[in-house]
Amino acid sequence: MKRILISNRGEIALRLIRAFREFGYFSVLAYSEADRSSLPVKLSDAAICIGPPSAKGSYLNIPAIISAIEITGCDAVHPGYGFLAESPQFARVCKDAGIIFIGPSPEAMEKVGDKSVARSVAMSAGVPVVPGSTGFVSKEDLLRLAKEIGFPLILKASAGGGGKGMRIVQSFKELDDSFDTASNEALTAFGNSNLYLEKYVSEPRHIEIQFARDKFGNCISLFERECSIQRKHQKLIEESPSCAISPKLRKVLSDSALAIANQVGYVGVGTAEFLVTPEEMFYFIEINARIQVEHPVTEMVTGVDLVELQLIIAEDRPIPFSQEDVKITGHAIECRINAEDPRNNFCPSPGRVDQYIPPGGPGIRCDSHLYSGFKVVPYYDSLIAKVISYAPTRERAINRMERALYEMTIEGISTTIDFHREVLKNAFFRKGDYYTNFVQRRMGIK
Amino acid sequence: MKRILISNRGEIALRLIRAFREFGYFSVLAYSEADRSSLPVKLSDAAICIGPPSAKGSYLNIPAIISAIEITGCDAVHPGYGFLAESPQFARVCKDAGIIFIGPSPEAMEKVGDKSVARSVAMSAGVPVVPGSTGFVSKEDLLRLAKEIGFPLILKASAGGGGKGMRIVQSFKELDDSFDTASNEALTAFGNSNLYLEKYVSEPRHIEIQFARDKFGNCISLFERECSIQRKHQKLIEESPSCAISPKLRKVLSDSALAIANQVGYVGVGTAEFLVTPEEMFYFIEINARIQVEHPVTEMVTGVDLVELQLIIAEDRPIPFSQEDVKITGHAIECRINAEDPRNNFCPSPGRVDQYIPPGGPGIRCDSHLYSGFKVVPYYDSLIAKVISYAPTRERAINRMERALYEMTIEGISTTIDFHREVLKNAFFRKGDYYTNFVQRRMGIK
Amino acid sequence: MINFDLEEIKELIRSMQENSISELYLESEGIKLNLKRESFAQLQSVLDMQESNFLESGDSKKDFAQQKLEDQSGETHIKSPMVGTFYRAPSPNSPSFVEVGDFVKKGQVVCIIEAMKLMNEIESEVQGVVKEILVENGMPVEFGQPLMVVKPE
Amino acid sequence: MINFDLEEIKELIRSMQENSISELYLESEGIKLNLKRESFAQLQSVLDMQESNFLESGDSKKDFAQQKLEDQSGETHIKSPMVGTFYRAPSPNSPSFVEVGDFVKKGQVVCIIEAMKLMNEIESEVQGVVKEILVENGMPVEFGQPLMVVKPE
Repeated sequence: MKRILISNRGEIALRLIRAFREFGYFSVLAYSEADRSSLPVKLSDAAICIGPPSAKGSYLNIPAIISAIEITGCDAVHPGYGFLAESPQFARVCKDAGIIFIGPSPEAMEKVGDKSVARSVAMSAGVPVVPGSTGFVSKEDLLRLAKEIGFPLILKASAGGGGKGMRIVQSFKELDDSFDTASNEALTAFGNSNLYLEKYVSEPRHIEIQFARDKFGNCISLFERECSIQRKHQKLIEESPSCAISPKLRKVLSDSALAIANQVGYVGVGTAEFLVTPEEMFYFIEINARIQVEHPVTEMVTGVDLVELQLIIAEDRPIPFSQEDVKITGHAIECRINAEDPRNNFCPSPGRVDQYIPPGGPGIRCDSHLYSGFKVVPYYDSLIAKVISYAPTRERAINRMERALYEMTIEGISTTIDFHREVLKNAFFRKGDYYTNFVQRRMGIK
Repeated sequence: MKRILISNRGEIALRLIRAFREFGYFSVLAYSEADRSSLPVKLSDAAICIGPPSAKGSYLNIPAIISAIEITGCDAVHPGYGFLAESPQFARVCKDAGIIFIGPSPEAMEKVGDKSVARSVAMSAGVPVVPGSTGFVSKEDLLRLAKEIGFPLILKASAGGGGKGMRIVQSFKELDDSFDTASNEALTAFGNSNLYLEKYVSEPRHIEIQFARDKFGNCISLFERECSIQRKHQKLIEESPSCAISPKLRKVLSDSALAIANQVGYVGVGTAEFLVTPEEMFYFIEINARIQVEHPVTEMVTGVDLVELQLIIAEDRPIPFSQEDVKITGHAIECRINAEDPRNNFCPSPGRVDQYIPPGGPGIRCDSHLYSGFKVVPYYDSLIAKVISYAPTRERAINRMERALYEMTIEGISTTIDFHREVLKNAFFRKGDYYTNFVQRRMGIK
Repeated sequence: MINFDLEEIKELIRSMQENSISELYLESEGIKLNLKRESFAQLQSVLDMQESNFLESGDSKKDFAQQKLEDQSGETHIKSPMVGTFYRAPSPNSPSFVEVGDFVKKGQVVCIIEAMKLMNEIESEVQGVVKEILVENGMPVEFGQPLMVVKPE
Repeated sequence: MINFDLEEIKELIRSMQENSISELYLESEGIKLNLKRESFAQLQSVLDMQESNFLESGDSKKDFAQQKLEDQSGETHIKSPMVGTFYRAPSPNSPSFVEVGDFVKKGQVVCIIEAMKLMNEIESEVQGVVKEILVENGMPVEFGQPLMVVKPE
């Protein structure tokens, strides 16, 4: 593996360019017309325009990307996250064309990509899942299942993600209407109206286990990330370790993640998501078959470079350390800064960044593609910077993050910086006493 | 200690503001008119203009600083490095006015501040010093001493630093002239023409030991920094650990530093500088009674926050860990980026920074007061940014630094970024095979 | 008397841009020169200037295929609608679809872009005379890259 | 008669830029030259806007003593030459050195700045009428801070 095409943009493209440069790979960035004046275009070893601003014509355009890989002489492709990162189809086209896809095999991706299949896999690996329908649920079975599981319930799109095609149902009388709306939403969003039904856990934590598995079957947990600070199922703040996870639970969750990874023959780095109740009950939700936005918090506390690990595994080399070598030291927090206006229902706020001063100094990592004069384009997601703070303790990591966000300057567009500062000040957040409904319940934000 | 006045500017002022914010102290920045639109003014909790651009009227103006401390209600002052940081007089005025000076006592500072006194202290603590004159040398004794010690020799200003009032003497016939020039230079630079004479070590490493000592006599070494990459006695690149220091030598150097600190009753953080020969012979040179520019490399590899340690010691609290707790993990390198033109004899290059993009991503710390549109003023030193890379191994820390400097953008003024990139590429540097003459010998630069 | 060649006028234009001159009128024996920079660009130019400063800086390299700036002279470009390899002829032994000086009609095939082993015939979207062919046969092209200069008629 | 070559026109343009000349019209035997620059104020306002945006932004707080901008109206400021505490009178029970409406002479003591327990008498550097006293008795002042507005006479 020598020349790697990056079929992505923004901060993750920059993250990959940085890693490839450090580890001696040549980076080729495939970009859309809207990203021509972006930092990744400037900093990659080579860059090629693959299509118009619309993601469909560029970052989701498989023929254009494959053609770009071919004419630039790349032998591998890194899809980042989002876009084609979890497309088994793309992975298969790459495989057929003799291109190394940096991610799991199309087969493994198919197994974990469909939530109801993933659910069955988990069950056969002996990992608890949220009580609910096996496979998708028909309108006929709805009432019977609802009785069986008990309220509150949640309907979820089988092919879904990001909160689309999701409905919480509190009672029998809401059941039919919710089913119809959710299934319509699912159809519009994913081209697939199938839903499944689950017990709704009302105050869970969202905990995920970062794992890596190589082609020799070595499978290692890099422990948890706490991702319960969410708004509309979009993660806003992540940390590691979680205040809610005892060493015993950490071990159990890790073992569960590894069992599922083994079960599907997963090769690559990935994440297993769990709901964890205040009583330390836990349920597997899904596998994310990609590098995650929040991977830096794991890197900070374990010292493991996850992109390097992806490269090692993609080159069929064994993971160069063992489970005993992995320790959590200190505490890391990530704030995702979005170009959104918190005073206007988190409405996206594209535009020109007149002045950008990232936070710096000790214990601060900033992954961002911004610069003074950069124009945030309206075509893609609104993540513009990830600020990660690292310190010996959680309290100090929070103080450090507050300091970093105080000094961070982004002028010309609205951002979520001040919103994050409010979260960091919140007494429940500081105590670590929070669940996925924190933003609603403690910040009063829908 | 609640409100601390910072009598400094630039990146170190920012470093202190960051720490004070994180650890809950109120920061008041005393600044000169030339620094009105600087980041420290913006980010401190309060800021007060104390004088005109000239350092003499502002950052060296003791009455103005004391008055600023009084009218802003501060109970302590942090002098940073340079300016008044090592002025026993300033420390004494503070003490007399009931203001906590964050640094060692005036008495300790006086002892270590005069190089010839420091030398005697080291000798009485049993630490080897470079063979040379005891105390300053008169023109009469010059020839006799030169014969005794043998060539090459070096003349140094007794009150000096930074290469001023320094002359290497290779033979008897240069002796008299060199003495006159050096003594004149010393008089001009430090108001004191006294010189001392030493054996000149031609290919030494410049190694320094970071130590801290509290008022209870707890004295701890934070191990070495390798500072041999210098141009005209100005450090350019520092790293920790040093490739040249065996664990045994590390222990010996640490013990020597602590012995001297104990001998003078030093309370605070400080640095003991040594010359180390390829044969692991070592000689004590001097104590730096302040926080050093290069302190971040120690912070990265030990996890200890040195400014926090200064605050702890200044509040008469004991150092909260013991020598056994201090371990070096990984490798850190610092590049000092100056506003200088390497193609024009490192001539200072003040002016407007049209575009500034600091390096980011994993393992990179950047301490800098720059922003896009900032004007680098010509009145003070030319340090504009410190880039620190941290990685598990030296090789990876170098690769990471190369990546960081590749992406670092400073437009509108000349900088030393490209010069640093040349050093990082150099085969001798990469092997760790270098001495204080590296820049001259391996880069061909005077 | 003043005598300009094209290169010198271009230099003047650059100088206007650099110094924010919005209008230049020059009349002399046998020459009248009138240059106006778009007033819309006034604010924008300041901002873009900074930006382009930035984008041009940094290290060597860059875009896989070099972009040519749009001409002022009413000429237009046929641009590549996809990433791929540019071929001037349907096969190595065939004659080229078009040569410099040829007249092309709207919809006429002017080249082939090979992408993923598929040969895509590229049709001209304008009618006019081919003034220049910007890419060599067999070279990679990116999306939107100008392939030919056409003077519309 | 005036004769230009290209280099000279470019120099003119540069000189316009450097000296903030917005328009130049020249007519001479056989030559007419008209140059317009984008309004200097326009350019400047964009740049300043960015700069001041930045400086004003961020969180609440700021300078210990608020700076007042220099007046346009020919009035001038007596500024503090040092950091310290501002007193209008030599002692708590004495009358003030000056009041609004008073005429002050050059060299006349107008206030005291206490710094490090020392009382420093501040003399006016201008002659004129005191229009406004900007700092309250007993308040801290920083270096260069305007203390009084004086209309010179």
